[in-house]
Amino acid sequence: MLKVLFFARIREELACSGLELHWPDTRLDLYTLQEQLCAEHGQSWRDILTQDNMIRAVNQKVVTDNCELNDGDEIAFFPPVTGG
Amino acid sequence: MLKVLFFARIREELACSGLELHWPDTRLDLYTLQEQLCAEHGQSWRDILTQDNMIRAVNQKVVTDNCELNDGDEIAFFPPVTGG
Amino acid sequence: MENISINVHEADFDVAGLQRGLLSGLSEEGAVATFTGYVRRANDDRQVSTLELEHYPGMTEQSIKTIIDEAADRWPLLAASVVHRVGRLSPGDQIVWVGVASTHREAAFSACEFIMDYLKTRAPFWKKELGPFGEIWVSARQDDESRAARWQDDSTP
Amino acid sequence: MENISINVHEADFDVAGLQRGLLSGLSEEGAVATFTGYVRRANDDRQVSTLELEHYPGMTEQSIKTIIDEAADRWPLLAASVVHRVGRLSPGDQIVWVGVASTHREAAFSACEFIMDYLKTRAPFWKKELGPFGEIWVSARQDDESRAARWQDDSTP
Repeated sequence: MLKVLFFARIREELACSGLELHWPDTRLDLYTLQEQLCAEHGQSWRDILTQDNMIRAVNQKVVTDNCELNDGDEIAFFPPVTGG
Repeated sequence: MLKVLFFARIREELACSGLELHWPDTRLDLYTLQEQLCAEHGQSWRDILTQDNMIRAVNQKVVTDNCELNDGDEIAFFPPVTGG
Repeated sequence: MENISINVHEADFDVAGLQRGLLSGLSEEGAVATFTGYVRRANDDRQVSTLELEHYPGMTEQSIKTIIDEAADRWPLLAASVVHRVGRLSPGDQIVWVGVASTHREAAFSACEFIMDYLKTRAPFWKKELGPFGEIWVSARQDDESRAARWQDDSTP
Repeated sequence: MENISINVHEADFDVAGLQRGLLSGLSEEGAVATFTGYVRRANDDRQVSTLELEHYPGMTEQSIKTIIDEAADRWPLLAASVVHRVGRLSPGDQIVWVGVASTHREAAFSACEFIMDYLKTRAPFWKKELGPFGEIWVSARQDDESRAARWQDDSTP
Protein backbone atom coordinates (compact mmCIF):
# COMPACT_ATOMS: atom_id res chain seq x y z
CA MET A 1 0.00 0.00 0.00
CA LEU A 2 1.03 3.60 -0.59
CA LYS A 3 -0.17 6.57 1.41
CA VAL A 4 -0.30 9.89 -0.44
CA LEU A 5 -0.82 13.10 1.55
CA PHE A 6 -1.53 16.69 0.52
CA PHE A 7 -1.11 19.70 2.77
CA ALA A 8 -2.15 23.34 3.03
CA ARG A 9 -2.89 25.15 -0.25
CA ILE A 10 -2.35 21.94 -2.26
CA ARG A 11 -4.82 20.06 -0.06
CA GLU A 12 -7.40 22.80 -0.57
CA GLU A 13 -6.83 23.13 -4.32
CA LEU A 14 -7.19 19.36 -4.83
CA ALA A 15 -10.00 19.19 -2.27
CA CYS A 16 -8.22 16.10 -1.02
CA SER A 17 -6.13 15.53 2.09
CA GLY A 18 -4.86 12.10 1.09
CA LEU A 19 -5.28 8.84 -0.78
CA GLU A 20 -4.40 5.23 -0.12
CA LEU A 21 -3.24 3.28 -3.16
CA HIS A 22 -2.58 -0.42 -3.68
CA TRP A 23 1.02 -1.31 -4.25
CA PRO A 24 1.24 -2.11 -7.98
CA ASP A 25 3.43 -5.20 -7.53
CA THR A 26 5.97 -3.75 -9.91
CA ARG A 27 8.69 -1.12 -9.69
CA LEU A 28 7.35 2.35 -9.13
CA ASP A 29 9.11 5.67 -8.85
CA LEU A 30 7.89 9.04 -7.55
CA TYR A 31 7.48 10.72 -10.93
CA THR A 32 5.53 7.74 -12.33
CA LEU A 33 3.24 7.83 -9.30
CA GLN A 34 2.68 11.55 -9.85
CA GLU A 35 1.91 10.95 -13.53
CA GLN A 36 -0.61 8.26 -12.59
CA LEU A 37 -2.34 10.64 -10.18
CA CYS A 38 -2.53 13.31 -12.88
CA ALA A 39 -3.80 10.85 -15.51
CA GLU A 40 -6.46 9.55 -13.19
CA HIS A 41 -7.75 12.86 -11.78
CA GLY A 42 -7.57 15.14 -14.81
CA GLN A 43 -6.00 18.41 -15.88
CA SER A 44 -6.70 20.30 -12.64
CA TRP A 45 -4.56 17.82 -10.69
CA ARG A 46 -1.85 17.98 -13.34
CA ASP A 47 -1.76 21.79 -13.12
CA ILE A 48 -1.45 21.67 -9.36
CA LEU A 49 0.96 18.75 -8.84
CA THR A 50 3.42 20.02 -11.45
CA GLN A 51 3.68 23.53 -10.00
CA ASP A 52 7.28 24.78 -9.97
CA ASN A 53 7.64 25.23 -6.25
CA MET A 54 5.94 21.94 -5.25
CA ILE A 55 7.74 20.13 -2.45
CA ARG A 56 7.65 16.34 -2.35
CA ALA A 57 8.51 14.16 0.62
CA VAL A 58 8.93 10.40 0.81
CA ASN A 59 8.61 8.88 4.25
CA GLN A 60 8.70 12.36 5.77
CA LYS A 61 11.96 13.38 4.09
CA VAL A 62 12.02 16.01 1.36
CA VAL A 63 13.25 14.68 -2.01
CA THR A 64 14.37 17.01 -4.76
CA ASP A 65 14.66 14.41 -7.55
CA ASN A 66 12.85 11.33 -8.66
CA CYS A 67 13.30 8.25 -6.45
CA GLU A 68 12.26 4.61 -6.22
CA LEU A 69 9.24 3.90 -4.03
CA ASN A 70 8.56 0.84 -1.91
CA ASP A 71 5.45 -0.81 -0.60
CA GLY A 72 4.35 1.00 2.54
CA ASP A 73 5.88 4.36 1.63
CA GLU A 74 4.24 7.64 2.64
CA ILE A 75 4.40 10.29 -0.10
CA ALA A 76 3.49 13.93 0.53
CA PHE A 77 2.98 16.95 -1.69
CA PHE A 78 3.02 20.44 -0.18
CA PRO A 79 3.83 24.09 -0.88
CA PRO A 80 6.88 25.93 0.53
CA VAL A 81 6.69 26.04 4.32
CA THR A 82 5.73 29.19 6.24
CA GLY A 83 5.94 28.35 9.94
CA GLY A 84 7.89 29.98 12.72
CA MET B 1 34.38 70.07 45.73
CA LEU B 2 35.54 66.96 43.88
CA LYS B 3 34.31 63.43 44.50
CA VAL B 4 36.79 60.63 43.77
CA LEU B 5 35.53 57.03 43.69
CA PHE B 6 37.33 53.68 43.51
CA PHE B 7 35.69 50.40 42.57
CA ALA B 8 36.27 46.67 42.80
CA ARG B 9 39.92 45.51 42.90
CA ILE B 10 41.16 49.12 42.94
CA ARG B 11 38.93 49.94 45.91
CA GLU B 12 40.26 46.90 47.77
CA GLU B 13 43.92 47.52 46.89
CA LEU B 14 43.70 51.15 48.04
CA ALA B 15 41.50 50.18 51.00
CA CYS B 16 39.47 53.24 50.05
CA SER B 17 36.10 53.54 48.35
CA GLY B 18 36.24 57.27 47.85
CA LEU B 19 37.47 60.71 48.84
CA GLU B 20 36.02 64.19 48.84
CA LEU B 21 38.47 66.95 47.93
CA HIS B 22 38.18 70.71 48.09
CA TRP B 23 38.14 72.42 44.73
CA PRO B 24 41.60 74.05 44.44
CA ASP B 25 40.28 77.36 43.04
CA THR B 26 42.60 76.99 40.07
CA ARG B 27 42.61 75.03 36.85
CA LEU B 28 42.90 71.29 37.41
CA ASP B 29 43.06 68.41 34.97
CA LEU B 30 42.61 64.67 35.50
CA TYR B 31 46.30 63.72 35.31
CA THR B 32 47.26 66.47 37.76
CA LEU B 33 44.60 65.26 40.18
CA GLN B 34 45.95 61.71 39.86
CA GLU B 35 49.49 62.93 40.48
CA GLN B 36 48.32 64.79 43.61
CA LEU B 37 46.65 61.62 44.92
CA CYS B 38 49.83 59.63 44.33
CA ALA B 39 52.03 62.29 45.93
CA GLU B 40 49.81 62.48 48.98
CA HIS B 41 49.25 58.74 49.58
CA GLY B 42 52.63 57.31 48.68
CA GLN B 43 54.15 54.70 46.35
CA SER B 44 51.44 52.05 46.82
CA TRP B 45 48.81 54.44 45.45
CA ARG B 46 51.12 55.40 42.59
CA ASP B 47 51.65 51.74 41.67
CA ILE B 48 47.93 51.12 41.63
CA LEU B 49 46.58 54.28 39.98
CA THR B 50 49.10 54.15 37.14
CA GLN B 51 48.35 50.52 36.19
CA ASP B 52 48.15 50.05 32.43
CA ASN B 53 44.57 48.89 32.24
CA MET B 54 43.15 51.46 34.69
CA ILE B 55 39.86 52.95 33.53
CA ARG B 56 39.03 56.53 34.47
CA ALA B 57 35.60 58.12 34.32
CA VAL B 58 34.61 61.75 34.78
CA ASN B 59 30.98 62.40 35.64
CA GLN B 60 30.19 58.75 34.88
CA LYS B 61 31.66 58.81 31.38
CA VAL B 62 34.84 56.92 30.55
CA VAL B 63 37.71 59.17 29.43
CA THR B 64 40.74 57.78 27.63
CA ASP B 65 42.90 60.93 27.75
CA ASN B 66 43.58 63.73 30.11
CA CYS B 67 40.77 66.28 30.49
CA GLU B 68 39.95 69.50 32.35
CA LEU B 69 38.02 69.09 35.59
CA ASN B 70 35.43 71.41 37.07
CA ASP B 71 34.19 72.08 40.56
CA GLY B 72 31.61 69.42 41.44
CA ASP B 73 32.97 66.73 39.14
CA GLU B 74 32.83 63.04 40.05
CA ILE B 75 35.99 61.13 39.13
CA ALA B 76 36.20 57.33 39.24
CA PHE B 77 39.04 54.83 38.92
CA PHE B 78 38.24 51.19 38.20
CA PRO B 79 39.56 48.02 36.55
CA PRO B 80 38.20 46.57 33.27
CA VAL B 81 34.55 45.60 33.69
CA THR B 82 33.42 41.99 34.06
CA GLY B 83 29.64 41.99 34.29
CA GLY B 84 27.02 40.23 32.20
CA MET C 1 23.45 17.21 24.16
CA GLU C 2 21.78 16.54 27.49
CA ASN C 3 18.22 17.82 26.86
CA ILE C 4 16.20 17.98 23.66
CA SER C 5 12.54 18.85 23.78
CA ILE C 6 10.19 19.23 20.80
CA ASN C 7 6.51 20.01 21.18
CA VAL C 8 3.85 20.81 18.59
CA HIS C 9 0.42 21.53 20.04
CA GLU C 10 -2.58 23.86 20.04
CA ALA C 11 -2.29 25.09 23.63
CA ASP C 12 -0.51 28.29 24.61
CA PHE C 13 2.84 28.01 26.42
CA ASP C 14 4.59 29.65 29.35
CA VAL C 15 8.09 30.91 28.59
CA ALA C 16 9.27 30.72 32.21
CA GLY C 17 8.22 27.08 32.50
CA LEU C 18 9.88 26.28 29.19
CA GLN C 19 13.12 27.93 30.29
CA ARG C 20 13.06 26.01 33.59
CA GLY C 21 12.51 22.80 31.63
CA LEU C 22 15.41 23.63 29.35
CA LEU C 23 17.74 23.88 32.35
CA SER C 24 16.40 20.98 34.36
CA GLY C 25 19.15 18.54 35.19
CA LEU C 26 21.90 20.67 33.72
CA SER C 27 24.88 21.27 35.97
CA GLU C 28 26.92 23.77 34.01
CA GLU C 29 24.70 26.18 32.13
CA GLY C 30 25.96 29.74 31.74
CA ALA C 31 23.84 31.13 28.95
CA VAL C 32 20.32 30.75 27.60
CA ALA C 33 19.15 32.43 24.40
CA THR C 34 15.48 32.29 23.52
CA PHE C 35 13.23 33.43 20.73
CA THR C 36 9.47 33.92 20.89
CA GLY C 37 7.44 34.56 17.76
CA TYR C 38 4.03 36.25 17.92
CA VAL C 39 1.15 36.39 15.46
CA ARG C 40 1.35 39.75 13.69
CA ARG C 41 -1.66 42.03 13.71
CA ALA C 42 -1.07 43.01 10.11
CA ASN C 43 0.94 41.52 7.25
CA ASP C 44 1.63 43.54 4.10
CA ASP C 45 -1.10 45.90 5.35
CA ARG C 46 -3.70 43.13 5.57
CA GLN C 47 -5.50 43.26 8.93
CA VAL C 48 -5.36 39.69 10.18
CA SER C 49 -8.15 38.55 12.51
CA THR C 50 -7.24 34.84 12.70
CA LEU C 51 -4.24 32.76 11.78
CA GLU C 52 -4.65 29.06 11.00
CA LEU C 53 -1.57 26.92 11.36
CA GLU C 54 -1.42 23.56 9.65
CA HIS C 55 1.43 21.06 9.98
CA TYR C 56 2.49 17.59 8.85
CA PRO C 57 2.30 15.48 12.01
CA GLY C 58 5.31 13.27 12.42
CA MET C 59 7.43 14.93 9.76
CA THR C 60 7.27 18.23 11.66
CA GLU C 61 8.80 16.74 14.80
CA GLN C 62 11.37 14.79 12.75
CA SER C 63 12.48 17.84 10.84
CA ILE C 64 12.83 19.90 14.03
CA LYS C 65 14.91 17.09 15.54
CA THR C 66 17.18 17.15 12.46
CA ILE C 67 17.58 20.94 12.75
CA ILE C 68 18.50 20.70 16.45
CA ASP C 69 20.96 17.88 15.76
CA GLU C 70 22.64 19.98 13.10
CA ALA C 71 22.88 22.92 15.52
CA ALA C 72 24.44 20.61 18.12
CA ASP C 73 27.04 19.51 15.56
CA ARG C 74 28.02 23.12 14.98
CA TRP C 75 28.05 24.52 18.52
CA PRO C 76 28.63 23.07 22.00
CA LEU C 77 25.07 22.99 23.32
CA LEU C 78 23.70 21.68 26.60
CA ALA C 79 20.00 21.78 25.78
CA ALA C 80 17.58 22.89 23.09
CA SER C 81 13.82 23.14 23.14
CA VAL C 82 11.30 24.04 20.44
CA VAL C 83 7.58 24.61 20.91
CA HIS C 84 5.37 25.42 17.94
CA ARG C 85 1.63 25.96 18.12
CA VAL C 86 -0.85 24.80 15.49
CA GLY C 87 -4.58 25.41 14.97
CA ARG C 88 -6.38 28.74 15.20
CA LEU C 89 -4.46 31.67 16.66
CA SER C 90 -5.23 35.36 17.15
CA PRO C 91 -3.07 38.43 16.57
CA GLY C 92 -0.65 38.91 19.46
CA ASP C 93 -0.70 35.21 20.39
CA GLN C 94 2.56 33.39 20.97
CA ILE C 95 3.25 31.02 18.09
CA VAL C 96 6.77 29.61 18.48
CA TRP C 97 9.44 29.40 21.17
CA VAL C 98 13.04 28.29 20.74
CA GLY C 99 15.38 28.04 23.72
CA VAL C 100 19.03 27.01 23.71
CA ALA C 101 21.37 26.54 26.69
CA SER C 102 25.14 26.49 26.47
CA THR C 103 28.08 27.31 28.69
CA HIS C 104 28.84 30.34 26.52
CA ARG C 105 26.62 32.98 25.04
CA GLU C 106 28.00 32.95 21.50
CA ALA C 107 26.95 29.31 21.04
CA ALA C 108 23.53 29.95 22.59
CA PHE C 109 22.81 32.99 20.39
CA SER C 110 24.07 31.42 17.17
CA ALA C 111 22.29 28.10 17.67
CA CYS C 112 19.00 29.80 18.61
CA GLU C 113 19.08 31.95 15.47
CA PHE C 114 20.15 28.97 13.33
CA ILE C 115 17.26 26.86 14.62
CA MET C 116 14.76 29.66 13.93
CA ASP C 117 16.11 30.24 10.41
CA TYR C 118 15.85 26.53 9.59
CA LEU C 119 12.47 26.16 11.28
CA LYS C 120 11.15 28.87 8.96
CA THR C 121 12.42 27.13 5.83
CA ARG C 122 12.54 23.39 6.58
CA ALA C 123 9.81 22.45 9.08
CA PRO C 124 6.43 21.62 7.47
CA PHE C 125 4.14 24.29 8.90
CA TRP C 126 1.82 26.46 6.83
CA LYS C 127 0.05 29.67 7.81
CA LYS C 128 -3.29 30.85 6.49
CA GLU C 129 -4.46 34.36 7.31
CA LEU C 130 -8.16 35.13 7.73
CA GLY C 131 -9.60 38.62 7.82
CA PRO C 132 -11.83 41.14 6.05
CA PHE C 133 -9.95 40.29 2.85
CA GLY C 134 -11.01 36.64 3.04
CA GLU C 135 -8.45 33.84 3.35
CA ILE C 136 -4.86 33.86 2.15
CA TRP C 137 -2.19 31.19 2.43
CA VAL C 138 0.95 33.03 3.49
CA SER C 139 3.69 32.91 0.83
CA ALA C 140 7.19 31.77 1.67
CA ARG C 141 9.57 34.73 1.98
CA GLN C 142 12.67 34.72 -0.19
CA ASP C 143 14.35 36.57 2.65
CA ASP C 144 13.84 33.54 4.93
CA GLU C 145 15.57 31.31 2.37
CA SER C 146 18.48 33.75 2.19
CA ARG C 147 18.83 33.83 5.95
CA ALA C 148 18.90 30.04 6.15
CA ALA C 149 21.36 29.82 3.24
CA ARG C 150 23.90 32.09 4.90
CA TRP C 151 24.64 29.37 7.49
CA GLN C 152 25.96 27.24 4.64
CA ASP C 153 28.55 29.84 3.61
CA ASP C 154 29.59 30.21 7.19
CA SER C 155 29.80 26.71 8.54
CA THR C 156 32.56 27.37 11.07
CA PRO C 157 31.22 30.26 13.17
CA MET D 1 11.56 53.00 20.71
CA GLU D 2 8.36 52.58 22.69
CA ASN D 3 9.63 50.79 25.82
CA ILE D 4 13.01 50.92 27.53
CA SER D 5 13.50 49.33 30.92
CA ILE D 6 16.74 49.16 32.91
CA ASN D 7 16.96 47.59 36.34
CA VAL D 8 19.93 46.87 38.56
CA HIS D 9 19.05 45.18 41.85
CA GLU D 10 19.86 42.35 44.25
CA ALA D 11 16.58 40.44 43.95
CA ASP D 12 16.06 37.54 41.57
CA PHE D 13 13.88 38.08 38.51
CA ASP D 14 11.13 36.21 36.65
CA VAL D 15 11.73 35.87 32.91
CA ALA D 16 8.03 35.50 32.05
CA GLY D 17 7.14 38.71 33.91
CA LEU D 18 10.00 40.53 32.23
CA GLN D 19 8.90 39.34 28.80
CA ARG D 20 5.32 40.45 29.50
CA GLY D 21 6.64 43.84 30.61
CA LEU D 22 8.70 44.12 27.44
CA LEU D 23 5.55 43.69 25.33
CA SER D 24 3.17 45.76 27.42
CA GLY D 25 1.55 48.46 25.34
CA LEU D 26 3.10 47.28 22.07
CA SER D 27 0.68 46.81 19.21
CA GLU D 28 2.87 45.27 16.54
CA GLU D 29 5.44 42.92 18.05
CA GLY D 30 6.38 39.87 15.99
CA ALA D 31 9.62 38.73 17.57
CA VAL D 32 11.26 38.68 20.99
CA ALA D 33 14.85 37.55 21.53
CA THR D 34 16.09 37.14 25.08
CA PHE D 35 19.30 36.22 26.81
CA THR D 36 19.67 34.97 30.38
CA GLY D 37 23.08 34.64 31.99
CA TYR D 38 23.66 32.31 34.94
CA VAL D 39 26.40 32.13 37.55
CA ARG D 40 28.77 29.35 36.49
CA ARG D 41 29.55 26.57 38.91
CA ALA D 42 33.19 26.57 37.88
CA ASN D 43 35.44 29.03 36.06
CA ASP D 44 38.85 27.94 34.71
CA ASP D 45 38.41 24.86 36.93
CA ARG D 46 37.94 26.91 40.10
CA GLN D 47 34.91 25.69 42.05
CA VAL D 48 32.97 28.85 42.79
CA SER D 49 30.78 28.87 45.89
CA THR D 50 29.74 32.54 45.86
CA LEU D 51 29.88 35.33 43.33
CA GLU D 52 29.94 38.94 44.51
CA LEU D 53 28.83 41.53 42.01
CA GLU D 54 29.80 45.16 42.49
CA HIS D 55 28.64 48.05 40.30
CA TYR D 56 28.95 51.82 39.97
CA PRO D 57 25.47 53.11 40.83
CA GLY D 58 24.28 55.72 38.40
CA MET D 59 26.97 55.16 35.80
CA THR D 60 25.78 51.57 35.35
CA GLU D 61 22.25 52.59 34.41
CA GLN D 62 23.56 55.41 32.21
CA SER D 63 25.89 53.13 30.31
CA ILE D 64 23.17 50.54 29.74
CA LYS D 65 20.90 53.31 28.43
CA THR D 66 23.64 54.39 26.01
CA ILE D 67 24.06 50.79 24.80
CA ILE D 68 20.31 50.38 24.22
CA ASP D 69 20.13 53.72 22.38
CA GLU D 70 22.96 52.63 20.12
CA ALA D 71 21.17 49.34 19.39
CA ALA D 72 17.98 51.29 18.57
CA ASP D 73 19.96 53.42 16.12
CA ARG D 74 21.13 50.29 14.33
CA TRP D 75 17.97 48.19 14.22
CA PRO D 76 14.22 48.91 14.19
CA LEU D 77 13.33 47.99 17.78
CA LEU D 78 10.03 48.24 19.62
CA ALA D 79 11.28 47.58 23.15
CA ALA D 80 14.40 46.64 25.07
CA SER D 81 14.84 45.62 28.68
CA VAL D 82 17.93 44.86 30.74
CA VAL D 83 18.01 43.48 34.28
CA HIS D 84 21.32 42.90 36.04
CA ARG D 85 21.68 41.61 39.56
CA VAL D 86 24.29 42.79 42.06
CA GLY D 87 25.35 41.58 45.50
CA ARG D 88 25.98 37.97 46.53
CA LEU D 89 24.92 35.25 44.12
CA SER D 90 25.28 31.48 44.09
CA PRO D 91 26.21 29.10 41.26
CA GLY D 92 23.22 28.48 39.03
CA ASP D 93 21.58 31.82 39.94
CA GLN D 94 20.27 34.07 37.21
CA ILE D 95 22.52 37.10 36.87
CA VAL D 96 21.47 39.05 33.79
CA TRP D 97 18.49 39.21 31.41
CA VAL D 98 18.29 41.08 28.14
CA GLY D 99 15.07 41.13 26.12
CA VAL D 100 14.45 42.85 22.79
CA ALA D 101 11.19 43.11 20.82
CA SER D 102 10.94 43.95 17.15
CA THR D 103 8.62 43.28 14.26
CA HIS D 104 11.26 41.01 12.71
CA ARG D 105 13.47 38.38 14.18
CA GLU D 106 16.76 39.47 12.60
CA ALA D 107 16.60 42.83 14.40
CA ALA D 108 15.61 41.20 17.69
CA PHE D 109 18.44 38.64 17.57
CA SER D 110 21.12 41.09 16.47
CA ALA D 111 20.17 43.79 18.98
CA CYS D 112 19.98 41.30 21.87
CA GLU D 113 23.46 39.97 21.10
CA PHE D 114 24.81 43.49 20.56
CA ILE D 115 23.46 44.66 23.93
CA MET D 116 25.00 41.63 25.70
CA ASP D 117 28.38 42.14 24.02
CA TYR D 118 28.48 45.80 25.03
CA LEU D 119 27.12 45.10 28.51
CA LYS D 120 30.09 42.76 29.04
CA THR D 121 32.64 45.36 27.97
CA ARG D 122 31.14 48.79 28.73
CA ALA D 123 28.85 48.59 31.78
CA PRO D 124 30.64 49.06 35.12
CA PHE D 125 30.03 45.74 36.86
CA TRP D 126 32.75 43.65 38.51
CA LYS D 127 32.64 40.02 39.58
CA LYS D 128 34.53 38.52 42.47
CA GLU D 129 34.57 34.75 42.89
CA LEU D 130 34.74 33.19 46.34
CA GLY D 131 35.51 29.54 46.99
CA PRO D 132 37.99 27.05 48.48
CA PHE D 133 40.72 28.97 46.62
CA GLY D 134 39.94 32.19 48.48
CA GLU D 135 38.76 35.31 46.63
CA ILE D 136 39.53 36.27 43.05
CA TRP D 137 38.43 39.29 41.06
CA VAL D 138 37.42 37.95 37.67
CA SER D 139 39.66 39.19 34.85
CA ALA D 140 38.23 40.81 31.74
CA ARG D 141 38.24 38.38 28.79
CA GLN D 142 40.01 39.50 25.63
CA ASP D 143 37.41 37.45 23.79
CA ASP D 144 34.64 39.73 25.11
CA GLU D 145 36.49 42.77 23.76
CA SER D 146 36.83 41.08 20.38
CA ARG D 147 33.14 40.23 20.27
CA ALA D 148 32.18 43.82 21.06
CA ALA D 149 34.69 45.18 18.53
CA ARG D 150 33.24 43.16 15.66
CA TRP D 151 30.09 45.34 15.73
CA GLN D 152 32.27 48.29 14.75
CA ASP D 153 33.51 46.57 11.59
CA ASP D 154 29.98 45.66 10.71
CA SER D 155 27.95 48.75 11.41
CA THR D 156 25.30 48.17 8.75
CA PRO D 157 24.01 44.68 9.53
